[in-house]
Amino acid sequence: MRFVDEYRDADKARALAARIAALCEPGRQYRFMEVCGGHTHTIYKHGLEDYLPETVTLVHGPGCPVCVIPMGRVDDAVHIARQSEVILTSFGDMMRVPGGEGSFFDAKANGADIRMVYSPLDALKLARQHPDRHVVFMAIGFETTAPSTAMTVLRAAAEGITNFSVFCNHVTIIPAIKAILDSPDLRLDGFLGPGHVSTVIGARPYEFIAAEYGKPLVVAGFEPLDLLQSIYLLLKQLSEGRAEVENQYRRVVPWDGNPVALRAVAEVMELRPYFEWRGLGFISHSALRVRDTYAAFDAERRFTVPGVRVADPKSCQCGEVLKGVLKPWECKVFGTACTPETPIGTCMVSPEGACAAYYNFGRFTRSRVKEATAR
Amino acid sequence: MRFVDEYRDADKARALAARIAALCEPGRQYRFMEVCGGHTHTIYKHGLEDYLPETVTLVHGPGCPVCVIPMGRVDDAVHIARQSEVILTSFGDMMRVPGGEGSFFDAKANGADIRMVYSPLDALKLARQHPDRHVVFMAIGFETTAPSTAMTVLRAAAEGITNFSVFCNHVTIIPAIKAILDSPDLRLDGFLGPGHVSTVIGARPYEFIAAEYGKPLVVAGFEPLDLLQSIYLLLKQLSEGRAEVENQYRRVVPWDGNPVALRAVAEVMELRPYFEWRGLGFISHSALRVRDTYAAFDAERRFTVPGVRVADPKSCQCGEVLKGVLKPWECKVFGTACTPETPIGTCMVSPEGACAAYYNFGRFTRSRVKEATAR
Amino acid sequence: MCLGIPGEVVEVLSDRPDLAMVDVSGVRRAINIGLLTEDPPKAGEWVLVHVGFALSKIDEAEARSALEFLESLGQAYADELAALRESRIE
Amino acid sequence: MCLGIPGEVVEVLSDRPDLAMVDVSGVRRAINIGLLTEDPPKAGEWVLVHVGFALSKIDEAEARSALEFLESLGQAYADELAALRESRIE
Amino acid sequence: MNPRLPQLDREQQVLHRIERARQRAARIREDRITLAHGSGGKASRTLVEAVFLAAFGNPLLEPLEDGAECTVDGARLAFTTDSYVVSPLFFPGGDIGDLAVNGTVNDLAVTGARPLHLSASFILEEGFEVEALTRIAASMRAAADAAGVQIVTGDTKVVQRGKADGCYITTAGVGLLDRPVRLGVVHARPGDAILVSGPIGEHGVTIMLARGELDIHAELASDTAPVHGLVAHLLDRTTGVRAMRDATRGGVATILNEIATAAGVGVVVDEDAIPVRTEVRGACELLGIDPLYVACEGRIVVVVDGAEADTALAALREHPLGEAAAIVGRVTDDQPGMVLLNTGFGGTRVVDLLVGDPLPRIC
Amino acid sequence: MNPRLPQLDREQQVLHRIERARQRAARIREDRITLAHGSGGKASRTLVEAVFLAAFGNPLLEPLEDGAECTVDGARLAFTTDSYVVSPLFFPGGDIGDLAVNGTVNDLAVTGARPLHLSASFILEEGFEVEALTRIAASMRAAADAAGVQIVTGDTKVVQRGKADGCYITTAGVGLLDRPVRLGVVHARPGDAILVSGPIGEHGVTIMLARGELDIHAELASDTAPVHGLVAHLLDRTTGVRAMRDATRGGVATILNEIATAAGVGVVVDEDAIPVRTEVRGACELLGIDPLYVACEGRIVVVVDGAEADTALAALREHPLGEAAAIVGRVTDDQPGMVLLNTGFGGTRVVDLLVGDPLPRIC
Ligand code: SF4
Ligand code: SF4
Ligand SMILES: [Mg+2]
Ligand SMILES: [Mg+2]
Ligand SMILES: [Mg+2]
Ligand SMILES: [Mg+2]
Ligand SMILES: [Mg+2]
Ligand SMILES: [Mg+2]
Ligand SMILES: [Mg+2]
Ligand SMILES: [Mg+2]
Ligand SMILES: [Mg+2]
Ligand SMILES: [Mg+2]
Repeated sequence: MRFVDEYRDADKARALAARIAALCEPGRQYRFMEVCGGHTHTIYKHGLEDYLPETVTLVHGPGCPVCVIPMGRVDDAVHIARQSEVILTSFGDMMRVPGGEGSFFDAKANGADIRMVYSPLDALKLARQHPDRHVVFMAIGFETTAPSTAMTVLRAAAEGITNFSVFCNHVTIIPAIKAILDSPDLRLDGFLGPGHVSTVIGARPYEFIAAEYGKPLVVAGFEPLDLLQSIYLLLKQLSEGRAEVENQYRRVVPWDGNPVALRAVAEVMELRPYFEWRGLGFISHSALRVRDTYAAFDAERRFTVPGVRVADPKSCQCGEVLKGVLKPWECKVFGTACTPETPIGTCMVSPEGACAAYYNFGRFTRSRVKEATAR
Repeated sequence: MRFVDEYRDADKARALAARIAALCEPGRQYRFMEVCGGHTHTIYKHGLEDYLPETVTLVHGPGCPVCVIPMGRVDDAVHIARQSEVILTSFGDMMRVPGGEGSFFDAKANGADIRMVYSPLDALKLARQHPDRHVVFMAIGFETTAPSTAMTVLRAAAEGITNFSVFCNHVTIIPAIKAILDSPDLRLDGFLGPGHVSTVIGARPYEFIAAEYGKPLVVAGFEPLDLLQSIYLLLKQLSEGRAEVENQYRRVVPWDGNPVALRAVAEVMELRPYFEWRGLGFISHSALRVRDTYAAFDAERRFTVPGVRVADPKSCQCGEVLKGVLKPWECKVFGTACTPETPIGTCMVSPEGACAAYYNFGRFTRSRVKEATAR
Repeated sequence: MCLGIPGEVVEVLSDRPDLAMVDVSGVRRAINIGLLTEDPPKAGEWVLVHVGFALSKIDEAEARSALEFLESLGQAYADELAALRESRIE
Repeated sequence: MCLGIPGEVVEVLSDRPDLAMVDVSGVRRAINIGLLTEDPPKAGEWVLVHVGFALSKIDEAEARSALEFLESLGQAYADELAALRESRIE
Repeated sequence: MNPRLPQLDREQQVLHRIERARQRAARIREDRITLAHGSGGKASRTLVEAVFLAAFGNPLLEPLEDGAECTVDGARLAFTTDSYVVSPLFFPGGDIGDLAVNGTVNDLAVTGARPLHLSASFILEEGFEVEALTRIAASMRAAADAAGVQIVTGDTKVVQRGKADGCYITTAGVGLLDRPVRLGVVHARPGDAILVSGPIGEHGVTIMLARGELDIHAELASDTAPVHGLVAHLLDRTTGVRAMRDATRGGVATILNEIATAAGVGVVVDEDAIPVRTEVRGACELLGIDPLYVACEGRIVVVVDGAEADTALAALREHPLGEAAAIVGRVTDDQPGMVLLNTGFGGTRVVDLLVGDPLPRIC
Repeated sequence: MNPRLPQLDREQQVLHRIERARQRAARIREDRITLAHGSGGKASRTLVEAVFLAAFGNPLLEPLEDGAECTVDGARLAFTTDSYVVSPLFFPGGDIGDLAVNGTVNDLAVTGARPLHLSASFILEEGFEVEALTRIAASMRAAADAAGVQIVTGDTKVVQRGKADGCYITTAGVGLLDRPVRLGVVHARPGDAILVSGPIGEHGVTIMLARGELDIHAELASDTAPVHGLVAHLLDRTTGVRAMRDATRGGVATILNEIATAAGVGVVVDEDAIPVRTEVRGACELLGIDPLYVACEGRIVVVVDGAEADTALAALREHPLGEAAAIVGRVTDDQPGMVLLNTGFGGTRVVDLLVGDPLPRIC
């Protein structure tokens, strides 16, 4: 596959690993946060850590859109799905996420009509096919996904479709990163910036991280070599005493993002004053809702949802994992009470969740590259 | 079973058969019509003809309510059943009756929601259970069944149920008998009067048959001894030169019928000016429709039905069979092209249809009682 | 469809006087007795059941006399047969 | 969910200019290109596909230069390894 | 005796013409499957012959017995399968689980085989209660233990809600034909006696009442039971058994017709001799159905050499499952291919295959 | 080498604790069946163990192999069953009919048996087109002929509209174990090699695309095929085969896990060695699924003595169905119970059972 296989090449990886090892100051620990869950997935799926010295730690960030949905919102969606006329549509990742009253799969087994879709456009297609039903799209995701939801609403409006709405749970990445940066218990040496979010928002919005917090950030692609190169670039900045925003993923990410996408989102959605993030609590101006102009497509207005805040299970430490304070395996229930088949927290559900990625792919005794340890 | 087993006793049957044989004038042929399909069924199911001399012929009449429904009415019912909100309910007997576009079973296989019920009250129950659907009851039958339909409509009205209606195909027995009596090609010596119809209308309405046409009629019960006794009574009248209405089924049939039932029917239904009978053509004042007062419960008004007259298949001789002009096996297609599994005519469908009864039960080489032939 | 089955009234339902529990050979069903309001059946009486309704009461006296007639015929027939046999033996 | 897959535009649908047929390793799907109206992709160009939408075009020149950098690193590494081996042989 | 009236001769000609027509190859005329095709009656027979036999046809399948006889490496095996789609899943006297085990055990037993190994394959509907499945599995185990068989292999599929009805089970069974008998309805011959092992129709009526739609209540339970012990006892005591069938879908009437058709013989049964429980009769009268067509799940029909009829009857009656066994009829050379019933009333009538079962999804 | 950081030791303790937890008896926590229970992954495994194995448990069932080995009258038989609920019923490369025959033939073949006799039981939905059924029956016959087996017994049930999805088929099969080998994943041991007989995932991806819901198009056809010939060829040429499985639901990954679990060994596979067609990879990337978990219906996974790996590979490649066979991994004594993958990128990761299959109703 072009633009894929080139970036999974083991020879280039070995070369990069050597450079990385060479850049590490002996005795110094490096902690880099990959903000995006897609990165977390890549890291474990390809065994990227095998190329890193033990002194380089990748800290998983809050950028898994599934992981940050609080239980109460899952319950609200299930409530909507239980209406007899409703078909709730969702990306597959959400299906197993536990709410206070079970997951979408549980609701489906109990009779709710919940269907997986590949695209919000597929949800709109279902609405056209079932004029007697009301199709709700469970919209989740960062700025990567928000434009597709917005475009779908615009299309529904243009077609005059009246039996389609979105349950909007879109969140924005910058407030989440800010929350991380402001949390006192975290020591990070730099960030791997989310590549796909950045195709939409560009690299510019990260500049405050370098400017105000003095941390380097490299917008990184999603193939393992992209990440390895980005780590190399971070270490290079550190070794050279720089703290800048760099763009490793230039083949895809323009510095200024995608203005069409940003306009579509701004047309259909507006910032919420605050929104609850799972494990992180309420963060102001961190999420999107449907504007009044498109109220007809807002499931939250069409259906009165319970809107009850549901406390996370006591044993759940997703908040600490999402903030990078804990490694997945440091959670007390990891792998025993909390497993992909019986998740307690959201991070164990999505393939982009840190706990799931570590459990599914990383759960074995590994030794890091010799170059690093041998020094 | 009380009131059943006593009337299936072979010893008493043998005694009656001897009396019957004794009453037959040597060389004389006797032709009695059992008007009711229930009688036809009893005759074949119990092998009653085995007790009759060959000179006594039972002629099957038009009294099978399923058999007289014309194809167009089946198509109309299927048309109603095809409406997505409709559940069509029907007695099992109707399910296989061929319309111009197939039977209820065919329509069901093609997706129509058609359900069998034991009682019109079960149809009403379905309406209560499915407030989002409209339940139509396919009402068929003579005066025996019309009161239950009427009572069900009255109950629906009393309960204020708005999603229930009846597709009324009730017919009346007297015009049918009159049509038989007036048909020139039929020679009958007497009638076995329909027992269950008579529980409702009584025996009195038959008096014109004796008075105006000089034919004896005996209202007969449904067990084989009832019928055998009634034949005996007919022969007795003939041998004594009488032509009267007698009531063999006195344990069930009051001379004046059931006034409550008659009032219920009169409250809900009124005579149609004319109605098409399968094989017999249009007969005036021979069927019932729902009165204006209960228009809300009339499926014919709620749904516009095609109302197309569908000609019977060319090979079909049901009319002749229903009038008693032909014995079932005399129809050209009997048992070859027309069988219970692939009926061409209605008489091959209902267990009370003459062709079905003869095919299912009587289709073998039999010899009549020796007493008769030995004389 | 024109089936009529004799059943014994077991009880008239107290909360639904238009319904009676009817027994047919050990099998029970609630049957509408709204067509018999002029002479409502009581427990122990028999009715003719048709599509969920009691169409009429069964008159036991009439039934008895009809059966007696049939039995008398049977007796006469038996006597005749016996006589016939005797005459043949002669 | 945040999956983005590179695909080659095979054709822009003539009747639906917001849709392009995109090929991913021999697999084709119509993808909405409404987010790329400022620089619509043409056949032969590559786009990043995400939940049915093309999120951005893939810049082949940028890709080439990034790969060249990686290759140069690889070459340098190979040279170093060779040098290391030589030094050990010594 | 008088000469027959010419009219009766014409009737006879018609009857002969019909019998010839009935012997023609089955042809399916419907475009779509209806419930009748699963009823065990004529439509089922036509479907099996016109679609499955036409496609699969081979000498082992063609007898269409309850199980096929296959010789593998010198071992004479019986092999059978049935799917169970009964609704409701739980009913007085049993559930789909013991039904699925007993049904296949019985199909093996009536071929004369010793039932040994069963497979069990489940099609579950999304949303089905795990607790119900656990109960079903437990009753399958209990039934397997009672029948001395083991469930040795299986499969589970789950389909979306609305694509099944809770739980369907398909069992297949392998048994060993270790007796020197070769049974089959094709072996019936005039003079043979026909027995049933007990009162008929309890299973079918129980299921129908258990659905609750008819609001009919009776003290009835399914007769579901494994008959291998009864069969073994019978075969130990008589040598004259020609064929056995368990009277399931389509009831005793269907089996009698299969005997008449397969062997080209007449079958005559006596209505009064057929054991039917009072409640079954009551329910059947109320619903206008004939108990002869109502399914049992623990009753067998036996064709036995007429000379051994009493021995066979005694053997059946010695076994708890055969206490109410009865000789119900005989095989004749009259009216070949036809089943006649001497009615309790003293008349005679045909007993044909039903077009469609009035009671679908009873097994 | 530096001493391990204390942090890593703690991580290892956690990993050991997890492995112990994973070895505990399966317990089903859901109240209701979900599609995951039919996916072939963890939920399926839990259902089978917690419900069916718990209820039916016996020594013949317990290996949970593709077929059970039963000895009947001295004959070593293999016995297996599967239900087929694939949607759509017709798809590029096959239909539910040949799938139902090939699937059961393959389950027999991979136990080392010669497939002989099949049963076929149909659950039809009211309204199903007779013509479609006829086509299905014809392709079953063709598949049976190709596999040299006969369909010797069967059953048909019809359920109401909305209680099935056109047509479900359950086949069971009997085969003869006439080779002196005893195969089973339990026999895998360190040093063994693992082979697959051809490119993986074509069936699953074909079915998914055939549904049309994803609007994805590719030149792909199901790989459904009977593998008995391939297996026989392999067993004729090598003596070191320890186990075989056909990689259906759950794909190759599931089978690798079954090997690791059953034999208590580690399994290591090389991503680059696993044959995957370009289009399969493309569709999987587009949908975010891993081809390792995608079903095949004509591919086998073979565990063979490491010393015979090349012989086995050559044997497979001689057969038309094995032309693209490859050695994909090996059995180790490292990380017992676990499957590790050496990624093409040069890293290592776990390959676990899936919680639920992203592609339901593929077979
Ligand atoms: S192990 Fe489970 S509860 Fe703990 S952090 Fe991970 S997902 Fe949350
Ligand atoms: S055989 Fe058929 S067509 Fe002829 S009269 Fe009878 S039902 Fe009508
Ligand atoms: Mg993201
Ligand atoms: Mg009548
Ligand atoms: Mg069977
Ligand atoms: Mg059976
Ligand atoms: Mg059987
Ligand atoms: Mg299986
Ligand atoms: Mg199997
Ligand atoms: Mg299989
Ligand atoms: Mg298998
Ligand atoms: Mg069967």
